[in-house]
Amino acid sequence: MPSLMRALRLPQNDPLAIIGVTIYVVFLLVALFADVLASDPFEILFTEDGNLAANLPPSLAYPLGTTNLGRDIFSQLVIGTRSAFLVGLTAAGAVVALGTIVGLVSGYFGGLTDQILMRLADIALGIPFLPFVIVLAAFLGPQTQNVVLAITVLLWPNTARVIRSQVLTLRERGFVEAARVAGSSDLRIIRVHIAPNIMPLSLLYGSIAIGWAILTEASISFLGFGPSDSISWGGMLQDAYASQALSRGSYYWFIPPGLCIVLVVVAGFFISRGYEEILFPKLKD
Amino acid sequence: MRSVAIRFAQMLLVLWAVATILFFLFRLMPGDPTLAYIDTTFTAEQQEELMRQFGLDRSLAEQYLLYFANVIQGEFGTSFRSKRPVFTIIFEVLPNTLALTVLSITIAYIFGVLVGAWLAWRRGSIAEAVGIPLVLTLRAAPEFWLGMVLLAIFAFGLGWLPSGGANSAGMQFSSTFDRLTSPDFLRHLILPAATLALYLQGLPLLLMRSNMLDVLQEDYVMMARMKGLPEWRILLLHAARNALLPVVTAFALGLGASVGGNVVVETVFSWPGLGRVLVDAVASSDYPLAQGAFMFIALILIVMNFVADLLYTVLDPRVSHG
Amino acid sequence: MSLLRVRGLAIDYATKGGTLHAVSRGTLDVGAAEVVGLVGESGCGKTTLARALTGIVPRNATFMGGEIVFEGRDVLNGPPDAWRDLLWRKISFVPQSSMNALDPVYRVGAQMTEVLRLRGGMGRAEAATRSEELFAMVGLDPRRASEYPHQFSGGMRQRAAIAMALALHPALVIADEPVTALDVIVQRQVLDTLRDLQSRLGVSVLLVTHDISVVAYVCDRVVVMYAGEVIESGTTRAVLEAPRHPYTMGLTNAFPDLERAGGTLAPIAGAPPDLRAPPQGCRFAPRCPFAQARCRAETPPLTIDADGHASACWRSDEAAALAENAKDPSTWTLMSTSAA
Amino acid sequence: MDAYVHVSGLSKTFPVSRDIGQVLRGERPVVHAVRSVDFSIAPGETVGLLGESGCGKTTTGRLLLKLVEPTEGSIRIGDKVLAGLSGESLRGFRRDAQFVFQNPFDALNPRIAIGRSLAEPLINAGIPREEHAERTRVVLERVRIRGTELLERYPHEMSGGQLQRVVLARALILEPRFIVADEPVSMLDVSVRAGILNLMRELQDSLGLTAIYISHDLALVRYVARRTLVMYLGSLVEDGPTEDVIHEPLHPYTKALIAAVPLPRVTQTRDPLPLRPGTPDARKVGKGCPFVNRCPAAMAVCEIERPPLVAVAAGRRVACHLMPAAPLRAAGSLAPAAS
Repeated sequence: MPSLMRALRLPQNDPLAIIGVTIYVVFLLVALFADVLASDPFEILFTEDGNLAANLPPSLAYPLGTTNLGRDIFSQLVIGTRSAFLVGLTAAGAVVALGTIVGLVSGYFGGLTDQILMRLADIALGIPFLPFVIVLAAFLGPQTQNVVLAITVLLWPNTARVIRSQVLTLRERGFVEAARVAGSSDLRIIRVHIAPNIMPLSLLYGSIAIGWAILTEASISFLGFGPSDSISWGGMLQDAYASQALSRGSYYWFIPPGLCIVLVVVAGFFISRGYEEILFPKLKD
Repeated sequence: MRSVAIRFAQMLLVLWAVATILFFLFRLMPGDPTLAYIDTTFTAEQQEELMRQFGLDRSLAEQYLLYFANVIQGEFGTSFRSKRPVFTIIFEVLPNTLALTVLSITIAYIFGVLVGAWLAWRRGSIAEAVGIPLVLTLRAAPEFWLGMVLLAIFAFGLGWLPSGGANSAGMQFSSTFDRLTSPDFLRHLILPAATLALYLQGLPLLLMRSNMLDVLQEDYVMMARMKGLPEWRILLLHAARNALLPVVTAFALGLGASVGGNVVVETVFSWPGLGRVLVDAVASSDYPLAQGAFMFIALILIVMNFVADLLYTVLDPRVSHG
Repeated sequence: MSLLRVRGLAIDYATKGGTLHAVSRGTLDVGAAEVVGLVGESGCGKTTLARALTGIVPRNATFMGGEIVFEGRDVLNGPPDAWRDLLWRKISFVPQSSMNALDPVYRVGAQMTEVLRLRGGMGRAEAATRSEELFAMVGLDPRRASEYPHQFSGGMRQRAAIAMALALHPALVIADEPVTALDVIVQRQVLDTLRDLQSRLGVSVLLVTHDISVVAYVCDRVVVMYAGEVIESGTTRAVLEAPRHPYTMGLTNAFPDLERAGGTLAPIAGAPPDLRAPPQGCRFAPRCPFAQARCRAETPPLTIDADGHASACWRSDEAAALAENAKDPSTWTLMSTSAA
Repeated sequence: MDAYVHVSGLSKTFPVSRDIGQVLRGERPVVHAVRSVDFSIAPGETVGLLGESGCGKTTTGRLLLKLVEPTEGSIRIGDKVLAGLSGESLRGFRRDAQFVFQNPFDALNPRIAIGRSLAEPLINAGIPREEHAERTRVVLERVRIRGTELLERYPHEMSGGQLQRVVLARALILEPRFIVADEPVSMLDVSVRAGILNLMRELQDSLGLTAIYISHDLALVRYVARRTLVMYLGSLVEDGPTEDVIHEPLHPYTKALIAAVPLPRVTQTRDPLPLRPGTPDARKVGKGCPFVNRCPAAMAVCEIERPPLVAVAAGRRVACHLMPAAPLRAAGSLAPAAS
């Protein structure tokens, strides 16, 4: 664990960060071995006496019971982990990569490029997030990559603005000027001096963006625009909501998916608090 | 003053850009672009009249100009399903959305600021060790799931509160204001507002706490203590006053974002708001209504972004008295 | 009987890297209407000690012992309210001219009247006139009161801080590096203002600084600190011209004298000890060219001679010879085992 | 005697935020950080550049190193004219001219070990990797740092004095011929300063460096520089041998500056400064002398005409109407000032 923490450049003694990383590791393992742990989430199940195994409460056979259409909730939950991470990691990776690059370029070079990129950021921030994702999902079809595309197109400005302001301060630092005097090219200065010093900040926004992406995917699926071919936690909740799981009080159906989302997203927040301590050490003592 | 003028110009630019994106977005539909405006159930004359009104037979460029002329006059076309002007539909549901949004975000920020400041003051206590993870967990929960849980417990489980909608069926009200202040409406409002407030309180709380921690380490707080001023006065008038500046800006940004953002909460509680209208319109390919709702939500968001910038320059003397 | 008597004050900081003994032996006196310089290099504990006299210390600091007697009463070990009651009425503070010693969101005048009304018990009108009087007294245009701190230059901020410190006719003003961040001309003007107000109002000043020239220019007496301990104190002339502790000798050597021909300056090799684990015996021994076995074993006590000149060095009776020796730079360069 | 560094008519202005009126009228208000400064430095000579904060001395230093482009005027260092320098000749210039920073704690990248920071100029100059170890050892020896265990350590593990020696070593590793030092010891404790100052004096003599030492502290300038230039609000107001500038200052501002310096001795004069009340404000400098609002000897002409910097004796220049150019007064022939 300590070596993993160091690899992620996280403080080893921060309890929240450790909890966060542990949750990630557990869920990643579940996602990797999903096929082993769970059976086919869409398979329609029947009881011994042949009728539909609908709305069965949790039992040994079905640890989390079954849906109103007789499907195993536990399997859906496990398979759902995979799509949560798929969306979460890809969208977070794309958002942070785009945000960091824009932040770097506009912060370091300034001038017209900076103005244009920042106006683009304002425009992206001017588009209402969920409505845009909904419209995009409706037009381009409810596939996962459309959700990732929408998240990337709209969420990069937050990261870009923060990275840009950090680059603006770094650019005036003594060691950057020293590098210029030592004859280093702009490219080398960015690679050796600027990028490593903003890395914790982009990792901070990365861990937050994973949470955001999973929440967004869940909301889209809940609104009925999510992919129908694959299982996701949001989809499960939409399924439960639509089939009166609330009024029937079948908590075993709509609580677990929500809890899984909470755990994964809060893990991202806990880890980001770890980075925050690095970036703003004043908060430590 | 200069910065305000520039920001206003930038806001207009963003408004124009978003409207343009919207224009092309709704032209991207698969199939015939005219579909966006003409419902097959219309009579031939109606279809003809709409074609002319929205210049759908003309070139894209001309359509674009006509589109803007209409947008500025608030002319968004007619909803397919309800055959009523989009503008009127939006204005009918707007009070519900604003009531829900403004109430919940105000509760969230008041609660967040007070608890955030208190947690900063109680730094290192158990309250902090428990409080921070709890707040982060609430912030990590999807809004609609929070809604579902509250519904399951208070509406279906205990039956204390209605399970959806803004007013009980068959209630008559003389005016919108009368409706919004009726006990029936307020009973319907409790659960959705609570859900939203629970979700929204995380940001102000964490922001206020970290600002307070920074401010409490500043020299002028030490100086205030050395002057022998009472601790409560230092915390309130000096520390909180400085720490509040960024939170006020965040409030304006939050308000703008949550009008479009609480689409899911409106869906869970079948709350007849702007977000719900948008979702239903998109789901039923009622494009004029969808485009109108989207445009309106974007307008509120962009204006509030500008108001946030304005608030910052006005409230911080270091900027206003440059 | 001196206005302020501090004996054996000890203050620790709890930090991530362990307990930092910032002040281990804080012993000094400030007489009535006297300007005392508290001099030392960064990290020697002078700011911690000076601020501790107001009882306002950072969260992670704790008083470990000693006594602070103000006007005959031990405020450190007495009831806390008594100490707090003195604040700004009897003891006031002038901060280093950092930008945010004044609250950025309130006008300077408002911050002045706040203390006049809340701690001085003045009414609104009385506070306003007193505030204008104070501004004029330190050479600031009273109309500036309606401006915000960021609109003040460095010099003006310091003058406002001095005016605020003198607001309620205190007996003691503690000034923490008040002119360090100012240019030499503005520094001289602010020091002149401080000096002439001090003599006119008969207030005592404890001036914290790292600059011996500022001490020579303004102070009647001086206290020298090294690694958390007071190692020498006495009249400014005695301490500067006949120092009895090798560190003071080294320090005075390191300050170039503009009017004297520029001889070679002698650095003190090595660096101050880590106060998380202070060395045995005299803390200056590792850097002292005159250190002997005894210095590394036992901590020298602070002994006071007939005319009040105190020093903490086992060889202070040979001070005259050591001082002569210390003037020659080679005594110090031989010491430089590792580069400074 | 051809100067190694020659600066003529050097000016630098920075744009200032404008209000609506100015924007509409198309005005572009600027503050003059440096106002047509002329000076030159002989090979191997170290010149002090003295002035208070905001007088333009740091900007001048950065102009000399091509970190900032001038608004007007030209700079020649060695055989290179800085304007338009690029490609191979710019790299050549970067090898010859180096910078010693004010804040050692900020001059080294906190995330990389000392060894890598030292190697950076070598990599940029294309020095083959095998030679790096040897060159690093030599230059560390030169700044009195023994052993190379330091190379793996990080900046936060070292004291201010050691860090400044590493900064000096990095500046010297390519054996430059010209050094700009901006307040190199102001962040260090007094007892450590002398060590760095002595080191700079030794290096000056042993390497024959041409250098400019920028500071607000006259006593420190005097310790390393035999000649001193005094700047006030962007203009060069006095130039001469350091001992003369200290004991016989000509310009009223220099006189006030020297009178203001507190001495580390109890017996020192405390009579008021020869200055009229007022503060230096770069934005309010009009056509006349920048010092006119504070000068005790200000005359009518000082308001309207800016005094040029003229030679009043061999190697002695001042910019003040009280002392017009005196070609005849100086004893012996007036050797042209080193301009």
